[in-house]
Amino acid sequence: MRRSEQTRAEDTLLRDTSRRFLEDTYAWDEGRLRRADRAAHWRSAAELGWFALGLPERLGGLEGDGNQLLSILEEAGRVLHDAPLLANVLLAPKALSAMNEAVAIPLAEKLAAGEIRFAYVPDGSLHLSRSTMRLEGKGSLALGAAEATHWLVAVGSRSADGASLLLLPASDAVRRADSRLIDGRSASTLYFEDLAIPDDAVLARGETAFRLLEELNDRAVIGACAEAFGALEGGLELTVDYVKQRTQFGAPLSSFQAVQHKMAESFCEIEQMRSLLLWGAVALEGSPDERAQAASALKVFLGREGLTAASRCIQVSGGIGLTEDYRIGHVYKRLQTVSALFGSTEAHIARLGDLFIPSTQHET
Amino acid sequence: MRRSEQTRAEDTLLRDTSRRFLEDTYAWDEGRLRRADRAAHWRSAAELGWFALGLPERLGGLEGDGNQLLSILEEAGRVLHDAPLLANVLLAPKALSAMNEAVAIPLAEKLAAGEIRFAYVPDGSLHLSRSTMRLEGKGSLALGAAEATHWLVAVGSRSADGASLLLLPASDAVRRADSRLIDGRSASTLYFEDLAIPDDAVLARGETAFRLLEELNDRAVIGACAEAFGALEGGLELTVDYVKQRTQFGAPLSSFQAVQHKMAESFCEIEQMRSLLLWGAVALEGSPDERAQAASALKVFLGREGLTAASRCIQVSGGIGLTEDYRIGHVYKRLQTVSALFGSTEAHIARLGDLFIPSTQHET
Amino acid sequence: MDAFFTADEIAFRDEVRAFIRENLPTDLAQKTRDGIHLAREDMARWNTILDKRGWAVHHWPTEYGGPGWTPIQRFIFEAECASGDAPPLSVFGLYLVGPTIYTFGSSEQRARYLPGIRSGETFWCQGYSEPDAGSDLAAVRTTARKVEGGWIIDGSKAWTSEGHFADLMICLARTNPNVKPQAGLSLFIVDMKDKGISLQPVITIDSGHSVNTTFMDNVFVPDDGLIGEVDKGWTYAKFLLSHERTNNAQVHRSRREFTRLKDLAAALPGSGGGRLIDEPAMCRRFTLVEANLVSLEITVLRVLADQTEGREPGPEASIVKIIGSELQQRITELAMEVLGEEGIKAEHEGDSLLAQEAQGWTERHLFRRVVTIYAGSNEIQKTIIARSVLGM
Amino acid sequence: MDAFFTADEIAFRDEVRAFIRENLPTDLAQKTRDGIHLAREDMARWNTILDKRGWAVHHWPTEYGGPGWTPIQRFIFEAECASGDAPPLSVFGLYLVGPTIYTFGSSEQRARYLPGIRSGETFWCQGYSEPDAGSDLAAVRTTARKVEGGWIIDGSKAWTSEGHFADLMICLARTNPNVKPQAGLSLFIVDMKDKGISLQPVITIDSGHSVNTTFMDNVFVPDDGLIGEVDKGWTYAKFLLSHERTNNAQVHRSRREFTRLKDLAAALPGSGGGRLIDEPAMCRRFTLVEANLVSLEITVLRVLADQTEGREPGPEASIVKIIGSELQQRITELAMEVLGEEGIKAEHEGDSLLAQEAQGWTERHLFRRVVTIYAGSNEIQKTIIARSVLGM
Repeated sequence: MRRSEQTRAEDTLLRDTSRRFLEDTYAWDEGRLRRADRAAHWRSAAELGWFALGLPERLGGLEGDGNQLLSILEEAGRVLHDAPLLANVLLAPKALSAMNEAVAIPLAEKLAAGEIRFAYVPDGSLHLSRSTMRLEGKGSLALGAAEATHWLVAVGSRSADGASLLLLPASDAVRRADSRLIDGRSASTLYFEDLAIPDDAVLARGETAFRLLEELNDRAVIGACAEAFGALEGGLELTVDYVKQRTQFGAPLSSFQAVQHKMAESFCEIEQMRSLLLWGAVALEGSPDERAQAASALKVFLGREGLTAASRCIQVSGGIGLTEDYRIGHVYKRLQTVSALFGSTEAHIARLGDLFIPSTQHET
Repeated sequence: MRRSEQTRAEDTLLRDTSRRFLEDTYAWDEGRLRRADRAAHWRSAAELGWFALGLPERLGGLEGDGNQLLSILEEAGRVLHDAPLLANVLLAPKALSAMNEAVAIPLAEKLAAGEIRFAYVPDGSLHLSRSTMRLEGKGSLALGAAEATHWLVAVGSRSADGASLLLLPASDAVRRADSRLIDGRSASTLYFEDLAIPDDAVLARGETAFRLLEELNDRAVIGACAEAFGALEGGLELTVDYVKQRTQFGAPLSSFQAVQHKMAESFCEIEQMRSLLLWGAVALEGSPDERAQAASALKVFLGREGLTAASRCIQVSGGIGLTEDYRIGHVYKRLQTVSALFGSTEAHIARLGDLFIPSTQHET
Repeated sequence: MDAFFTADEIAFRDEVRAFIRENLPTDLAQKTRDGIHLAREDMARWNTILDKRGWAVHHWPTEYGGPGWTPIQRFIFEAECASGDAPPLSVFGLYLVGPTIYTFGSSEQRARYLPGIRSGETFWCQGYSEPDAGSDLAAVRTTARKVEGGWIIDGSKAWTSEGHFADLMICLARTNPNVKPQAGLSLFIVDMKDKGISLQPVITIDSGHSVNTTFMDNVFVPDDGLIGEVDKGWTYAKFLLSHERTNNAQVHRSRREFTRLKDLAAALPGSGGGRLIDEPAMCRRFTLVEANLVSLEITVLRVLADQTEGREPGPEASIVKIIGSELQQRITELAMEVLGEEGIKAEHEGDSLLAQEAQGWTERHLFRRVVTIYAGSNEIQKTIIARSVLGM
Repeated sequence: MDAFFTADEIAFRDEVRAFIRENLPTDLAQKTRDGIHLAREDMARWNTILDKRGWAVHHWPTEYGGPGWTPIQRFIFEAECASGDAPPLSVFGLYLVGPTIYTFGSSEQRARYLPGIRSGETFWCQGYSEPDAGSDLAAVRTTARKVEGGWIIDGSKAWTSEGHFADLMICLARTNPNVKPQAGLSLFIVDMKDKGISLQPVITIDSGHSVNTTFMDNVFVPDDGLIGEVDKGWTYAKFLLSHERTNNAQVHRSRREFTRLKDLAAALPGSGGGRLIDEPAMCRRFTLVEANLVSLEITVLRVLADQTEGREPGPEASIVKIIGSELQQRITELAMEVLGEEGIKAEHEGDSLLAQEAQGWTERHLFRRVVTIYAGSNEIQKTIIARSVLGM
């Protein structure tokens, strides 16, 4: 159990290797997106063990803990990584662990080797008929669905009755609306129109599926917040460096108390978010209630204090902060993006309210 | 119609006389409350025409407009006046205007002369039985009820069905729980226990009463906010003067950018509140909807931005701001008090929501 | 807020409203609704329509073609234009250059430049800020060197909005390096077609192109391109900025956009089956923004009422930039919550109401981070309030 | 937040909880719930009970009577004391004076003063701030003049909390006026019964008396009343302040009070007939405060985990005063909304739940305006973060 940012130093090798690798191959630069050889990059990530880390030993994995997994996503966030790491580092390993081993082992092997890619398709209005086994409806935005080989599809996540978790091979037969997001990532909306689902595509049903879907979505939230946190932390460093250099009215911006206090306020918000992230990391393996609380608290904090911290960085940077070539605007867009994915800020406030303040009915 | 603070200069005589009178007789000073001869002060206020100002000519009044009436309350707020001016300057004249002239004229005369005093008893859980004419339930906090000769009692204000406005002579037969409020004013909770109400005590019933109760309560809100605004404006001036004199770390506090910006932020909030107060003044004579909007917007602003502005004044004042002998804490307490009277901040947010965002049902 | 207006003013509002309804082409209204960076020809079309009615330069004195309205009438006119989805007029020519020229320019300059602004034929851009100067105009480094028959200008300007389609620039340049920074500046009219001018587009975080960096290399400006007296440019620039204090509040745009956002949230379903806007948290947020918007409107009206009634505006004039810009950001932040996942897409497909509305809101949300920075950052505004108004 | 603790720590928590349940007198718990300024004898009673169990000076080294707990165990202990409504221990003796004396004092001073603090028999107050010094300790003007066998102290001290019932004061005085302001200060132990000492009560805005101004006129302190070396007082005072960084967060008190406020809002009716806490706006506000409270708790735990595991705490230690104090104010502000009209009464009659709870909340709400001011105002904390942590 890690209770302090500093204990992550124990994972020095993992974090340092990740950071070096990302800074070498993915450092911020306007031409980056055009240059990066995404396929080669993915294979290198696999070689670093990123996709095996979350898998249990019995599936040939490295059985890393929550802090290790999140540290990869955090480092990826720092360089504003735009490939769909989240589903493959944090979600697919969990889903595979829940599967029949005979099926899971070969998939885990390929995941670890970077040969297949998963995308997580959050529930939108999906409904699977138990009698006809036909899938209808649309998913919510699925990061990296267009490049994935397999889709993890959350169906009927609102109640145990209709819940199921599906693993489908990516298929052009499914209508897919691809979007570029404002933070540069790709995501798709999948429309399932009376699609026949074979029995063996159903990883879980009913109560089991319901709990698994909650877990996957909480993991998605916590992981996405780790990426956003990394971006924000890097953004603050960038901004502090900038205001030290930038001169206005004959003095460095960093010498103005208003600028100092704004940066100190962002620092306070970022450190609180780091605290929630440490909680999220241990909560990944905690009780469902605690995990849900940590996930929603993180999401709410990101959508409020996190965005405020990022917008303050733009504010003190002045004009350059508004330009597409400069990194800080992309940090803001990354946070804005994460804030809209996997449930809005207000939706997570409402959920957190249900968790923190149980209603009378639940109590009795 | 006054659309700018500056047009109030047209009421120079009234405002200047009021301010001079209040500063002479009621200026802030720890011993003030013990010293002030409250009865003599009230008679002087009557001589200045404060209670005649809101009465129509036909009741022997001066027919002053909303801005004039509010300017008296604002000036009273500046010196943290603690006598129940609100009901007598702004509410009673309105209630008398709605009465049968034969009854109203002698009352108006005595009000104007300072011989009788009204208190406004906002509805709490009051219910008047139409058949038995018995009054049951308790009122909300009524400022100055213990010193009043007449009570204006709002009954059943939640619906037109049960609404009535009563004018009752103050009576020791009614159980009264007197409280000192944190801002130094006195208020009472009245408990009516099966009290027989004579027909002629009912100023209005049903729809008419419902509309009148709304109007009285909006007037109470707007007037109380005017008092609080005066207090806050005086508090900012006091604080700005203080930070110019107070030295820390070798420089006046006013030279620190953090202090400057905090005061500028409070100034922004105060000026916005002044804008809403100008709206409130014209809305006193506007449509019921506009009056309700102005009243609730003012109340919400006071309970949020107003309190924030006042707490910033304490903050930059440092330790002295925490002492009972210094004025700024009393400004804060005045705002806190007004913010809890005549409906809470959240209740006014909800009401404003109904007014600004009509629901589908209301629209059709 | 009707209680705030006189009967005459309400009649005037009805007249303006009727004119817009009858004369604003529907395609222009649609374009205005769709995006934030309008094309030059679209702005020009509407300018021409207004000019025919005598309303294009509604805040100019009558001798230069203004309609002779009071500041409150101008407020009403602008509010109606915004709520009717009329394209914004090009801000530099109308609000900045025109007043500069009729106040400080020669009669030749007035005759030559004002008609083009009025008709919408000429587009102007502003050359005040520089890459190293930001909010600190006194640090301007662009130089103007006197030569036979005119001046040679060298330097660069930052944040040249609409520079890529402007005909002329009003440019602040240093004419005297040997005096205090503020004292040695002059104001010039620069032809954007001069071969010494090159523009580099600046893509902003909304991925749009409305801003440029302008490089001036040996640009010749004839003697009659100098506005007013040499070395007085700082005074002229400051005069203008201080006389257009309510403009930056963008109160009409905010009202229009907020109304649209309310309509959108009333049309979208909430999670509980009802309207999105009726969800308690959403309703509360809309309500709080509305309260702030009303207080901004009245604050602006206070300033304009003072002007209308012949008084110098009071200190409230100094807050409208701050509160107006913060409100603009709150509105688009609320929009992002309303839009949900649709708001984070860079492009929007389909003809759903949500998809149609999203493009504009997403662009606005990102681009509007600028409003608390430009025209004197809000931090600078607060320092000004503390010093000038509160005497700290 | 159980996931954050080890099994051993959870077992420890159960032990502490059981001890408090069995040993805390119910009348003490009730008094703690009722007001914010406790009497000396109430604090002393609880101190004695803890001392018998060896838990009174839970953060002192074992050689001075501490139980040898890790910082995390101390966190758990304090959390349990707070949630069990145990009276707060006198903060000056335990947290400030004790560590100062065992770190910098002589062995005679240790033997003479530490037992009284441990047992709760001796009460201390702090004499650092002065009327003209506020947050600026280097501006201390109180002087200590060397005389035969001791020192003569003259001057005044501001904000002497609990000074009216303290036995001793730890006092910062200027011993050398000829060096830099910070360099010439020394730390003394002053007997509050000295005839040269007079106190003037300072009534705070909650109308309570817990604070005084202390005047020292020719107060004699014998040589053995000097702590450590002469002119090193500043170093000692700073050392202590920097080693108790998580104290000011008041996380346990906030958790306890927030829980109580939640219970109150769950017991009160809302306007719609249900519970007040279930009204959407109320529920949302409670939820947001809870999220901030959890993040504060974890932030404090990070600092303590570092200490427990032998590391210097990271920069997060510098934020706990700011976020902890802001949260305390948010909680009491929420309380005022929950209490409604009852919250603005100076006294409360009747035995309704609301009236019973209101007194404490109203006092707390007003008095807590101090927490963003004292112990280095939040503005000073932000400047420290900017300079020391961010290197600005």
